[in-house]
Amino acid sequence: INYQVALHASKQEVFKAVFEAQEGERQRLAADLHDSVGQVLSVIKLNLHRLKKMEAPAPLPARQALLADTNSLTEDCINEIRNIIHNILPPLLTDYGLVAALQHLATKMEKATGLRIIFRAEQGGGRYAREVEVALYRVTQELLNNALKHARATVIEFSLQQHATGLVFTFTDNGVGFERDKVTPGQGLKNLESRVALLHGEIKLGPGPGGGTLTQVQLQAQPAVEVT
Amino acid sequence: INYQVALHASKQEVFKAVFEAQEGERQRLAADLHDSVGQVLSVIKLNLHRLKKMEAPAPLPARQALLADTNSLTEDCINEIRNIIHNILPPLLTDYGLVAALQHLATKMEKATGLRIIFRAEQGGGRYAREVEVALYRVTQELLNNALKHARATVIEFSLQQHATGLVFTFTDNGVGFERDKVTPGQGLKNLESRVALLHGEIKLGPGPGGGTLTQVQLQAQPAVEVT
Amino acid sequence: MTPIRLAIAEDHRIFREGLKAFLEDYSQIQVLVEVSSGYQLLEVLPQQPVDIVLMDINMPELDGLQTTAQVHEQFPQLKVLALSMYDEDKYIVGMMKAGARGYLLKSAEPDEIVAAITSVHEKGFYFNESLSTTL
Ligand SMILES: Nc1ncnc2c1ncn2[C@@H]1O[C@H](COP(=O)(O)OP(=O)(O)OP(=O)(O)O)[C@@H](O)[C@H]1O
Ligand SMILES: Nc1ncnc2c1ncn2[C@@H]1O[C@H](COP(=O)(O)OP(=O)(O)OP(=O)(O)O)[C@@H](O)[C@H]1O
Ligand SMILES: [K+]
Ligand SMILES: [Mg+2]
Ligand SMILES: [Mg+2]
Ligand SMILES: [Mg+2]
Repeated sequence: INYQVALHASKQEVFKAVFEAQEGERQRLAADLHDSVGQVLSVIKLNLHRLKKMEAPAPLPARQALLADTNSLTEDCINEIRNIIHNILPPLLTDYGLVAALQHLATKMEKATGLRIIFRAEQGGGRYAREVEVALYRVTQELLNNALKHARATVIEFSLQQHATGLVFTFTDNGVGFERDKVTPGQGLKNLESRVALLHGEIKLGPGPGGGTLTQVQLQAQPAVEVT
Repeated sequence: INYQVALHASKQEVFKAVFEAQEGERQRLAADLHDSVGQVLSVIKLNLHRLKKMEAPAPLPARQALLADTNSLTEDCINEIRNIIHNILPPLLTDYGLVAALQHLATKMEKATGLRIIFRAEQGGGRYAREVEVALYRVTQELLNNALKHARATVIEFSLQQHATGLVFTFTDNGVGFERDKVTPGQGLKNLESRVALLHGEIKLGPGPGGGTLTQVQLQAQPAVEVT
Repeated sequence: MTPIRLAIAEDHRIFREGLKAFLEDYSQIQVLVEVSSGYQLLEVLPQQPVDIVLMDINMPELDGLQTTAQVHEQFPQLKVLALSMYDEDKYIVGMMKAGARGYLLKSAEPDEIVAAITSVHEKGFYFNESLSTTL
C-alpha cells in the first residue's frame, strides 16, 4: 500500500512529533484547568462570602463555622490548581518569555528549598523561538530536580548568555558531583539529550571547575525581539 | 569525561525514556488532581449539603438558591477534574485492565458522538504488561480521534484477539479511507508507529476490506493473569 | 451619594456573572456594563460612561493589557482596575505600566474586591500589600 511508506518517518521527526504532542497536550490541559476549574473555584469563593453575609443579623454559629471551613478548602483548591498549572506550563513563559520564566522559577525554588539559587541573564531580555524557550525551560526543570535529588548542593547557579555564535545555557551546582559507582542513567538525562539534539544543539555534562556538576547547552539561537 | 559517554543512549532507549517520562508525568498529574483537587471538591460538596440541611426548619429562599447554585458549580468542577483525569490515564486501565478500559472508552465515545462504536474482546479478559496496556490504549485513542476527525465514518469497530503467537489489535472504520492528495502525515500516526516499534510490534495500516480504513497492531504479548 | 459606575470586561462567563451577582449586594456600586472582550468595551464606553473598569488580562482578540492602554488613551478620566488569575510580577508591572490604577487577584478576599473598587474611586489607586512589594 502506497501510503504505508509515509509512516516510516525519520527518528528525528518522531522525536519532534512526540515532544510537540506532549507540549500541545500540556497547553490544553493548563487551559482547561485555568478556565474550567480555577476560575469557577473563584466564583465558589465569592458565593461562600455571600452566604456568610446572608447569615446576618442572626448568624447560626454552626453554619458560620462550616462556611469558614468550606472557604478554606476552596482556597486550598485554588492554590493547588495554580501550582499544577505552573508546573505544567507557566503562563509567564508564553507571555513574557524564557528569562522571566527562569527568573521566577529560580526565586520560587529558592523559597521552597532554602538553597541559594541564582539565575543570571546576560542576553538583553529578547525572546527566542517557542521551541527553544520551551526546551530550555524543561532542561532547567530537570537539572534543578537532579541537583535537588542527587547533588546535596547548597548553591545552584544558572545563566543564559547570548553570543554572536549562539545561545549558551550554563548550569552548576556545588554538590557531590556524579558518583561513578552510583550513577544509573535515568530518563531525565536521556530526555534532556534528545531535546537538545532536536534543536541541533550541543550538551556537555561534567564536573564543575570548583567541584559539583556543570552542564552546558549551546544552541544556534538568536533572540527574535530585543527589548531595550 | 567518562560518564559523558553514558549519555549517548541508543535511539530506542531514548524513545522509551520519552514515553516513560510522559506516562510518569501524566500519572503524577492525575494523582495530584485526584487527591488535592478532586477529593477536596467532594468535601466542599458535602459541606454545601450540610449547609443546606442546616437551613431547616426555616429556610431563607435566597440562601437556598445560592447554595443550589454553588453546589452545581462545584459539581461542574468535579466533573471537569474527572474528565481530565480520565483523559490523562483512566483509572479503569490501571485497576481493571485494557479490556475494561477499551469497553468503557467505546461506550463513552458512542454516547458522545452518536456513531456506532463496537469493541470486541476475544482474549479471555487477562491482564497484560503495563506498557502493553498503556500503549494499546493510547493507540486506540489516536485511532478513534482520527476516525472522528478525518473519516466521516458511521461505524467504528475494534477488537483484541489473543493468539498463541501474540496479541492482535484490529481497528476499522467505514469512512472515506485515506485520500491520497489530502493526507498530510501528522504527529498522531508517527507517534503510534514509534509506540508500537518500542514494543517490537508490527503495525499495518491500509484500506479496509469493505472500504474505510483498517489498522492492525500485532504484539508478542501474552496475558499475565487469565481470568476464568 | 451617587454609586460608583462600574464596567466588567471579562471573557469567562461564569466568573463574570458570579462577580456581578456578588457586587449587586453593595449599594455603593452599580454594574452598568458587562462585556467579554476589549473590543466590546471600547465600543460601549462612548454610549455608557462609567467610573471604573474591572479588567481581565487574558481575553481573546484584544487582551486586558492592550485594552487598558487604549482606554487610558481614549478615556483618560476612566480608571482601570486589573483583575486576574496571575500573580506574577510581570503581569502586575505590565498592567500598571499600561495605565491600570490597581491589581486584584480573582482569588482575592471578596472584601478586598470591594475595598479596591472604593479605593480606586476615591483615592485614584489601589495597592495590595503583598502584591505592591513587587513594584
Ligand atoms: N547534579 C547531580 N549531582 C550528582 N549526581 C547527579 C546529578 N544529576 C544526575 N546525577 C546522577 O545521574 C543519574 C541519572 O540522572 P537522570 O536525571 O537521568 O535520572 P534520575 O534523576 O535518577 O531519574 P529521572 O528519570 O526522574 O530524572 C542520577 O541517578 C544521579 O545518580
Ligand atoms: N481514519 C482515517 N480516515 C481517513 N483519513 C485518515 C484517517 N486517519 C488518518 N487519516 C489521514 O492521515 C493524516 C495523518 O494522520 P495523523 O493522525 O498522523 O495526523 P492528524 O490526525 O492530522 O493530526 P494529529 O497529529 O493531531 O494526530 C490525517 O491528516 C488524515 O488526512
Ligand atoms: K450594587
Ligand atoms: Mg533526573
Ligand atoms: Mg491524528
Ligand atoms: Mg479571561
